Amino acid sequence: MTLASAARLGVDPHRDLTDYDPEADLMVLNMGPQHPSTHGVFRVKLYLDGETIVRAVPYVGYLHRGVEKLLEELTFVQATPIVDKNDYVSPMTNEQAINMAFEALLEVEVPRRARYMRTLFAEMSRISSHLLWLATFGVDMGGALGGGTTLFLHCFREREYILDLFELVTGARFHYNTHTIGGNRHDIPAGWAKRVHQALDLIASRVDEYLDLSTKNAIFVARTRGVGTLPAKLALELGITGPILRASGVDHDLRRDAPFHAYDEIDVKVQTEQAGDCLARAHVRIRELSESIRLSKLLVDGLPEGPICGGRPIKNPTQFKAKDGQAYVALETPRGELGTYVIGGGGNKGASPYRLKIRPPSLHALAAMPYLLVGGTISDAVVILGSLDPIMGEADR
Amino acid sequence: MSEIWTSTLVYVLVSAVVSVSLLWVSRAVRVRAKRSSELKGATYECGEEPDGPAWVRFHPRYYVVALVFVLFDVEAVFLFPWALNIRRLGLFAIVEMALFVAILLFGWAYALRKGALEWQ
Amino acid sequence: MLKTEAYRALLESDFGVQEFSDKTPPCIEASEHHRLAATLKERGYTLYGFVAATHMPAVKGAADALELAGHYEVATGLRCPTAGSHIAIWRVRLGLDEELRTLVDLFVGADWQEREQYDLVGVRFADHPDLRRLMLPEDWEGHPLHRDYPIDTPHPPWR
Amino acid sequence: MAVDESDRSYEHPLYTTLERMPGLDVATTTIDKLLTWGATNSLWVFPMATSCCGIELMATAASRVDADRMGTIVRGTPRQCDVMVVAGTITVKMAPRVLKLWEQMPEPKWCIAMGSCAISGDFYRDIYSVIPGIDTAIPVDVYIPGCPPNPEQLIAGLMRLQEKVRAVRAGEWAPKEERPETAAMQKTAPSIARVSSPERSQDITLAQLRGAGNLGLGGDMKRKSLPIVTAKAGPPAEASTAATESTEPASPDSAKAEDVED
Repeated sequence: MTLASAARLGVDPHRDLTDYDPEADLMVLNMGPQHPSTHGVFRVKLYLDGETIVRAVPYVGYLHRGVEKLLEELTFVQATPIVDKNDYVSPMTNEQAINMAFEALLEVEVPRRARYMRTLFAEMSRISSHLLWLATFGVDMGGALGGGTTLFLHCFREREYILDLFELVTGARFHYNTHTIGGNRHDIPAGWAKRVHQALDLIASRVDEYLDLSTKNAIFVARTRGVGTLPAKLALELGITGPILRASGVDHDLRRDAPFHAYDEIDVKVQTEQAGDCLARAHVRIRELSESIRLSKLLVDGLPEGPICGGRPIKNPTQFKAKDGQAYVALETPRGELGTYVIGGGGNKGASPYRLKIRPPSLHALAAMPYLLVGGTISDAVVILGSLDPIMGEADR
Repeated sequence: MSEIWTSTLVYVLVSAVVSVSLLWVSRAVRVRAKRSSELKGATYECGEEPDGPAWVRFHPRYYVVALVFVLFDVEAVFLFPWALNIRRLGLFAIVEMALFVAILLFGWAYALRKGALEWQ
Repeated sequence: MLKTEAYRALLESDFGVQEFSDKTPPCIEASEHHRLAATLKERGYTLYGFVAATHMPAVKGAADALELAGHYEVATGLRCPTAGSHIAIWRVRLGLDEELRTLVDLFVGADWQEREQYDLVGVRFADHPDLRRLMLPEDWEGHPLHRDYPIDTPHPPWR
Repeated sequence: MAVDESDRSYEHPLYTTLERMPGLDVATTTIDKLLTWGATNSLWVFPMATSCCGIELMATAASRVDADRMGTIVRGTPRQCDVMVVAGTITVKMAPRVLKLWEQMPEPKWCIAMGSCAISGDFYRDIYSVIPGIDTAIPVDVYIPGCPPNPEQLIAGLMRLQEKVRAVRAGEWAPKEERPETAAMQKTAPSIARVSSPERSQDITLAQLRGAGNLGLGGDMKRKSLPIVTAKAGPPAEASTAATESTEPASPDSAKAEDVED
């Protein structure tokens, strides 16, 4: 971040350190790769004056597994289980992102039932992802053995119901490998819709219990109001999307603005807040949780009949070939806009992509860390990082 | 008369035994590694190398806050035994403790007005 | 008028782009890269999208000079966060030793994304504030997404 | 010698003192049983959670499959933990940190490789930045296969570790016999020899330790060399390490620790 461009925004991420005696006054603390509250392997080097953070330098790359290089070696059909592991809190949306990009590149049609099922899976994985965020946000707030564990235990108990529903359809808790080019592989078993309604009613009835534990809890509000305020202009420039952008007042949601799957047939009420601080992000996510519950019930009832896979059944991995052409497809995940930019005509005689770039919403959110941390204390740093909800598997790829 | 002293004697004995044995037992059953590298003693900082000195000059406000805390902590030490025996001590003790607390409240008001408790 | 037509009209009028194909995004001159980003930002494309660099190795007997010597192709995307959200994507072709002007003074988010493309693909960005490696350790040799970089390069003493 | 501690990586000074007292020799076995009972029923987990298996580790600590019922609490610092559960892919940038955290854990300590990424690197195995299995750097006691292994499998792995600890401390632990090296096994062997395999050379271990010691990035503790420090009164059983420890290994120093040969 050049100081010039940051100063233009009125936010100075690296406060000028000339008036500090480098040796004596600043304590340098590593909130390092292995830390209970860094949501994975993320490291921030904090320059502290007493308890106040004067400067924060984030380091990423501790989970860089070279996924883009690996996807250039594998064929289109083999890519789904690889990409599952990127955003391991809502793997459904990973699979959908990459298969939508391949369908755009290879011009394969997706039948209506498959598009409906994809929308339903995306909304249900948004519920499980926001539940996990609320759980870890509680632990960030109150500590593992302190008050935070109540929220952690509650939300994980509800998340297990969603994982059970996915296990009924695909056989796995997460890393499903259920999407392919042209639709889905596993159809919905009989009686599944009834169990979805039971689970969603149970979660809906407990959501106001979470409100008492979080946004109505005075300590929670005291620690999050006015902490880590992200101005909308800076959020847009950083490329931040998703709940963080909506909490800063920008009314942008790909589900409504650029509908994909079957979102054009249902109306999504986009939740926004104006304040842009940690509390606003908490409000947006919890209201999105209730909204996703409503949408999931709508989708489960309105599931049309028909085939679930448009493309020819997959016989051999090099079945789909693309000589050239490029495609960029983006969809709204619980963390923001997950885009996939693919160039066709790669190895295996055109059966694998020439280049595949994944746009990670978490990396854009992490880029805001130096701006948000400066001026706060160490306990604020933990809260701010929790409110950004980064997933390092997706940020580092 | 003697059984009062025996109970206090037992009390002192038991507390001594418990505290000493806590230390001694953990010392006795300690475990020593046969081979350990020098990293065992390195400071733990989330897996990273610590950077820069830890002996840094802190802002004086921490000292003032600690001072005010100690002041009211000691006041609490006087309050506890007083609260236990308030029925036996009668009205005189209540007035006495009220006076004591009032003086300390005056000190607290002074600290508040001088802004010692402000954090930034 | 739909945003895609407006974007195409802008490219034709100001940036002299003739051929459009629906399979690949339009390709503009490297020198126009920063100006296009600035004009798009004024027109409401304020949300920073992505930057994706690709290494294209030398193709023997290719007509185009760049194709012959091997080049980088950098695709950039900017999105307008309003209803009917459209992402404007354009490509730039660079020689292996040329530098592309950075977008950090327009979009602060470009800092990390360009550092990552430099780290993985090796394309350099002119007057970027601190172009270091983002993902790999500082002392790593080579850029992994180069075509001639073997995928299982050993890195003693760990692998 | 009532309790044979030669094959353990740690020792109790209490047993040596009890030996000298004539009558208390028999007490060591009962004390050892008591300490074993204490150690196995309170295995505190150090969550080396890097990716997806970390989410399953959290789900195990949550309410449905409650790890607390077997005394397993997830603690944040290595100083208070017994078991390091390596959950997720370990990359080249993260490996020295993992080894440093492993070294900073007090004895007796064990390691569980949870998930196929920690066991063998899974399909990331032959990528430039991924470690082909954590047992190329750290001795692993229990392997839990799965991607990710669901919480019940992690609990089964912890119970398997309890059995192993009881068997080792009772002296009946027969390490698994080395199967003859077949061509297929050679093809799937990781590029760096595993810690448990016989042909693991000592200078790889020292190079890894030196890598963990000098993490660079502003570390002001430039460790010149990292000899394996044997305990002061430890039995000089492992003559081999003592030998290499004194003479500075002149192996070609591929790791970036520049100032090793002083």
